[in-house]
Amino acid sequence: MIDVTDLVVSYGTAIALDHVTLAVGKGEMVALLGPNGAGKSTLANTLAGLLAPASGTVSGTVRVEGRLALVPEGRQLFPDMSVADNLALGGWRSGQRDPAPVYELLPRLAELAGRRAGVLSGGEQQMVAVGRALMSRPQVLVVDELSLGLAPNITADLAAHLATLNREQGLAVLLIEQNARLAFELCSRAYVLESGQVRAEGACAELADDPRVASAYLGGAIT
Amino acid sequence: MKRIAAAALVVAVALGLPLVLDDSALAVYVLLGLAAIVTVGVSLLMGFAGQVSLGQGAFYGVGAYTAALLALNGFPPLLGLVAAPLMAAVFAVLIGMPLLRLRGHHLAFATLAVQLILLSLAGQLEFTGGDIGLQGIPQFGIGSWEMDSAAAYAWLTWAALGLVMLVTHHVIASRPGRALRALATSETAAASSGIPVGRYKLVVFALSAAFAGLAGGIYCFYTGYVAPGSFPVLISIQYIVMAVVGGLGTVWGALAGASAITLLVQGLDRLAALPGMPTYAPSVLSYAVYALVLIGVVLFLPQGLVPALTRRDRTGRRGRAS
Amino acid sequence: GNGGGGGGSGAQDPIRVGLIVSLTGNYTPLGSEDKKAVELAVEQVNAQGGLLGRQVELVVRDDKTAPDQGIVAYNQIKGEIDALIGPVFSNSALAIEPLAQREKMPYLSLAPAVEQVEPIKSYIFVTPALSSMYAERYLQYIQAEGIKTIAVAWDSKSAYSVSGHESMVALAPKYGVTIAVDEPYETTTADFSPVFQHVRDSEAEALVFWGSGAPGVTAAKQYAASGLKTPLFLTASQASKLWLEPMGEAAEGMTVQSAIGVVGEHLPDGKQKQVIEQMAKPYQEKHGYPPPQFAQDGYSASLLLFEAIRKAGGTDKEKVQQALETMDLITPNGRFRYSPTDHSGLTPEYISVNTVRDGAFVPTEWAREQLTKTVAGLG
Amino acid sequence: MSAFLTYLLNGLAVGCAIALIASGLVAIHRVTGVVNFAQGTFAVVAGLCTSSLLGLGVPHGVSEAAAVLLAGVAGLLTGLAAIGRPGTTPLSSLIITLGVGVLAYAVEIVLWGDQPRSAPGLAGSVTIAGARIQTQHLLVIAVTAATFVLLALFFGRTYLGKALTACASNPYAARVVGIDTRRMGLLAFALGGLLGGLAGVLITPLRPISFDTDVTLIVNAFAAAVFGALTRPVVALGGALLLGVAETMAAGYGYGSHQLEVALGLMLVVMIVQASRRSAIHEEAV
Amino acid sequence: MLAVTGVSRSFGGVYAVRDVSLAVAEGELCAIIGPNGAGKSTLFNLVTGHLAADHGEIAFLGHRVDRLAPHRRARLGMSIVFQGARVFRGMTVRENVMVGMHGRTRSGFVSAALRLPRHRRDEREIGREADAALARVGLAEWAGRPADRLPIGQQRALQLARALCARPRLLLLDEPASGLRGHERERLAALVEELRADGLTILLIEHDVGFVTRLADRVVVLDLGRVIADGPPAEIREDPLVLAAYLGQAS
Ligand SMILES: Nc1ncnc2c1ncn2[C@@H]1O[C@H](COP(=O)(O)OP(=O)(O)OP(=O)(O)O)[C@@H](O)[C@H]1O
Ligand SMILES: Nc1ncnc2c1ncn2[C@@H]1O[C@H](COP(=O)(O)OP(=O)(O)OP(=O)(O)O)[C@@H](O)[C@H]1O
Ligand SMILES: [Mg+2]
Ligand SMILES: [Mg+2]
Repeated sequence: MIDVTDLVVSYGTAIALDHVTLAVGKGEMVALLGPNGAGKSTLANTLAGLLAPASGTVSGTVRVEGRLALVPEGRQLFPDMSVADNLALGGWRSGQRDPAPVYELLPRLAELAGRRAGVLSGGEQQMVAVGRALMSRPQVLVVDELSLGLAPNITADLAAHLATLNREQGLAVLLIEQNARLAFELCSRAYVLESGQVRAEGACAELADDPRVASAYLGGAIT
Repeated sequence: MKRIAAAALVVAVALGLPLVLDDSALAVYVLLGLAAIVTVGVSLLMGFAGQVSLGQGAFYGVGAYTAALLALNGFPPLLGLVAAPLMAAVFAVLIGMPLLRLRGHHLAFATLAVQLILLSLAGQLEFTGGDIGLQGIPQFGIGSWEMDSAAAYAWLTWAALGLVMLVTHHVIASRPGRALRALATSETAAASSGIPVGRYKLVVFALSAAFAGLAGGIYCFYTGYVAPGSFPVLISIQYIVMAVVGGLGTVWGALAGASAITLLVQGLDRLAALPGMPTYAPSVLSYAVYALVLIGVVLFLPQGLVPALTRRDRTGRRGRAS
Repeated sequence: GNGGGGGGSGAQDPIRVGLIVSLTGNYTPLGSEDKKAVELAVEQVNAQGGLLGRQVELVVRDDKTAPDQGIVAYNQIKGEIDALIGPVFSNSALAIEPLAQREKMPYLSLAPAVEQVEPIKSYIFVTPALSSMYAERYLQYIQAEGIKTIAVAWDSKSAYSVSGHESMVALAPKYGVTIAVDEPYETTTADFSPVFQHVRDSEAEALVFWGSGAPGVTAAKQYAASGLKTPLFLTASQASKLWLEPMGEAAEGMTVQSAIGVVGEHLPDGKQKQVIEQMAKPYQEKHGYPPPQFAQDGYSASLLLFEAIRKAGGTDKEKVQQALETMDLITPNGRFRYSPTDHSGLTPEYISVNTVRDGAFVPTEWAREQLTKTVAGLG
Repeated sequence: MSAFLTYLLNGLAVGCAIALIASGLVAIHRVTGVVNFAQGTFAVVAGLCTSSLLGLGVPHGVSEAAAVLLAGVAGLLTGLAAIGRPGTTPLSSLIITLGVGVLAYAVEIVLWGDQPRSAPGLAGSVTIAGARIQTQHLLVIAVTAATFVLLALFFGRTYLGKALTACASNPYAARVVGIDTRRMGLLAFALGGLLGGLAGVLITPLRPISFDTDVTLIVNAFAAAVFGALTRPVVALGGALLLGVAETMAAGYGYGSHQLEVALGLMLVVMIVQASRRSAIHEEAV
Repeated sequence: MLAVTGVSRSFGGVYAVRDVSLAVAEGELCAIIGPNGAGKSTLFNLVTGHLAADHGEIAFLGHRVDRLAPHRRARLGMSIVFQGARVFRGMTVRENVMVGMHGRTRSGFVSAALRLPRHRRDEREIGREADAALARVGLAEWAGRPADRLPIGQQRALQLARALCARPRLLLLDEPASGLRGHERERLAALVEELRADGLTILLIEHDVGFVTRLADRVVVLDLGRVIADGPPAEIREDPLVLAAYLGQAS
């Protein structure tokens, strides 16, 4: 689905991704961890074709137009358009314009359908962003922060839904998530990115036992 | 250190030039300096405080008319020159109070409208001399000394420009300057930091108007004549072009932009006046070539001349920091 | 020409005439006509062997329809020219004026603003007819037609029509005319129905319309469509193909003033007609249309300047100024008689009042009589 | 009463002409976020072109259509310059459109000369309830009404219209969902060109057009378009009508020499009142 | 310290906050939780003055502040860290933080333009204070970077430093931990605890229940614009209303 080899991406002279190699197989859910500024969003944007690699290759289904959807960092809605229009535009590639399935998943959005997206609360916007990505019926979903600003019950619902899509339709997911516990629960494998380089990779169960990963991402008194 | 040396060099050249330039070059030099003064204000307003004015020519005009009317009514020229920026600033405060509630394109339109209205009034009122304007403005002078050489006007202009640039430089690198730059991004976040957003916008608006008014005051003594035709709307747009070409958000950008545009225009003019040029040369050169150069600069140096020239320096520093 | 036959004059310096007009900016359409005409005059004089045996060379600069650029242009050329023919944009003309006066530069302005010559500055002369003359001429015509009450519409943003309107108000009582409707408008006015409505509601027997450029066409077209019966009197700015062409059929029967040069072919043979044709024919051949008013102004200015230099016997600026102040010359604009107390030189007799007939300006009966009288004296 | 109606009708007609130019500004800004200062130029090019074609004996209808198409092409070319290069900010694009407008002066002067031109339109006038109005004005009103209905439907109701709107609303997000913002931007510029051209061919019979008429056209249109926040065609139409009617009413009721002040002042007041109802936090909300 | 009494605010028929009353005592850390769209951020905007209330009163340090402009309330000692990143573009990290000192210094345009001694004194003090705040949030080595290019986590830290620079009496934090990873989250929590120990009064909005439980003295739960529960964290976690509306089966 996603095959990234030796990817280098830079902003001007600053190198954000430094020879990254990474893969997500069909029907796989993979977590991407890393501290702030590691280059996770840069990778997500490159996968979605929004940034051009300086060298290295991105291949797989990703390259097929309309097969990949991105929940971008910072929500990135169309602020002066209605929620319904935001969702409808999510289906630009697939031609899917009926937001009913998304409303079923996130009933709050049905109530907000006519509201301008720009005035929504932070969490409501996040719901729209996730809903919009789902509108395109992707085969690969890249999520740059799932739970950001969402109430716990909504996060749980969404996580469950992703798991269902993965199980039933073979949706592949690359998940960037602030809550590493949640990510590990949901995914089978994970990569750890630091300073633009892959520092660790493996099955979630194994990584969780790695003391360094555990202390940096799972540790502390905070859940 | 290198920066100070460069600045000192620029100052030395600026003050030395009037000694070697002839009358025709001096006229260009004076007008260039005046344009740069106004552009510094535009750059301060747009590049730092994030407010757009498409009517800066109006303040230029207010300054010029103020100085002219005072001088024609027998007041000493020095008073006129001091009153020009003050009057422009007062006017800016008066119109700014309602207008600065507007943002972005709305503000751009509002300032444009103010200039149109002002020009229209100046063209019809008795005391402004109507469309014909005010003639016979005495030379600038202090006491019995009269300033009648073009070189003296050049020094006056460039000294004023130096003052304006210094004030701007001081302001932007200080507490009020940071406040202005902050409110350009987010008025709410700025207000949350204790910045009185409305008042600061008003002050910076008035300050940029004062710069334009000062330039207008010098203009009126230099030309001895002011009329609505001296302050067309296009001149306001020209200042914005100058600020953008030179590079918004830098003090030197205003000078660079004003110089680049003025010299380009004059150069093309000279070219068009060469014997043997076809009859359509003036229009083609001053329109087509000007436009192509402008488009080229904006496309290929989107940050403007000054940032493009100093970029190497800055990326170097950023590289080290990371 | 009395300087003809000087084959060996190549050794002498040419006479250099400065021309500053608007070649870019708003006044381009006017400035470019002036330039064409002055170039024609220079060509003609050079073809005759030059002035006093010296070739005439034109130094052209663009004032960009901006006063400050006028000053820049003047400063550029003042060192190399012997005399100046100046801007058609009155703001530019007035900006250059003090400089020219200070440096004793003989200066023939192409702008019609009366402020240039009131008060008189010794080196400044005006070539176009002042709007006060057009105003007076119309009042003469109006009186002759037996009209007692008129409406006046004027462009409050144009110095030319503002002063035309003022003169008309001032002179109307002298001709027994009452101004019933006094209607200002703006250059950018797109709709004149309010003006016509006010005229319709009044006693006015004629509507005199002061304005130049776009409003002249817009208003006249709307007048035609408005069904207003009060006759429309237009001023000389409309006396060209620029007005006739867009108007088309609708112009038929409208009354339009013009300088004498526009109706040259309707004049009896004589000096005046000859001078007009001396310009009109080659101009028409070269550019494909008859010379508009601005071209005639430019050509007249050139003739006046050449004559002054001839009379002065050289390019000494003081002598040229004196020659100008005693000038008496027939030009396409009519007979100029400058004097120390009159630097505009023309009189209303050289203005024609025409009707549009078959797409051309034809002098009215009254004007034909008047003009015949005027030119009769010239020989 | 009939005087009032005369002023009103003619004011509406003037406003409609302004609105047509404004519509192009809105179309382009709504999609690209660029204020297109070359919008008046499109009208001028179309106007000059019609007058030439009619002069050559090309029949009415064909001439106008050709001119509008030419303006569309001009729009597309302007778009290529203004947004063709990736990374051009809306401010740079604005300056480029200014440049294009100036460049067009040179082209127009070489092709058509510097003298104003005009073209015949619908002659005569019509009387409605005692108020007279030029037939050409009626045509302007009709075309404007149709144009705005179509524009409002297109942007507000159609999927393509929404996708176009999305491009300026958040260009990054538009690319995220797969919209080719550059292509959409060019489409908008072409549309803007067509609208400008339409305005040009309709206005040319009413007032002479010369190469620099674009300044007058763009100033009024900018006022109207800003009134509609440069994104809302119907509000912009309202602004244009306000402007037109205010001008004729001012002239009709005694402020003939202050039409401009009255009309612009009125617009300013309305804008300021509108603005004081909004608070900053909403305008900044992302 | 802060007393909100019967405050309401609606947006064209949508009630974002209705009849909310809330008192925060000096030195208290009060958390506000609630479902998305419950009105938490709106409440913050009402308190800080970015939105005007339709009804109700807000008092701060014993003064009515409802009619004061946001910058006046800031000068009285309120600082807010917004939910969205609002860093000032085109300025360095340090300059961003220096802006925070604005309310506590006085030198204006004139003294800046003339470089009066007062201006120099103020600049020195502002610089010192900003550096201290940067160090406190762990941004010291980022000081010279353009602020808008920072990763999200650092942007949040920057906002906090800016707020601290104003030496507030009341600090309002709107989801300060969102976007932060385990490690950074831990550091933020430690910092908040430290601030509280310093005696700062804090209002905190956060969806991370663990974070809230650890830090808060008291939790107020909003739903549909109303307060539905108010009490110590442990109690709130068991509240059936809260479980149904907010926590779900997740906790
Ligand atoms: N537009 C940009 N220009 C320059 N540098 C950038 C830009 N965007 C990101 N960077 C830099 O690239 C690096 C990687 O950033 P990126 O946003 O990919 O990190 P991240 O892992 O997503 O961080 P976070 O967890 O905070 O979202 C950072 O050092 C950041 O400062
Ligand atoms: N300007 C506005 N116009 C219309 N509705 C608004 C506006 N601002 C906020 N709202 C609505 O008011 C409600 C409360 O919003 P608020 O931002 O206060 O929620 P919140 O509790 O902070 O939610 P979250 O946890 O998602 O950030 C939301 O439903 C939101 O859509
Ligand atoms: Mg990221
Ligand atoms: Mg919130």
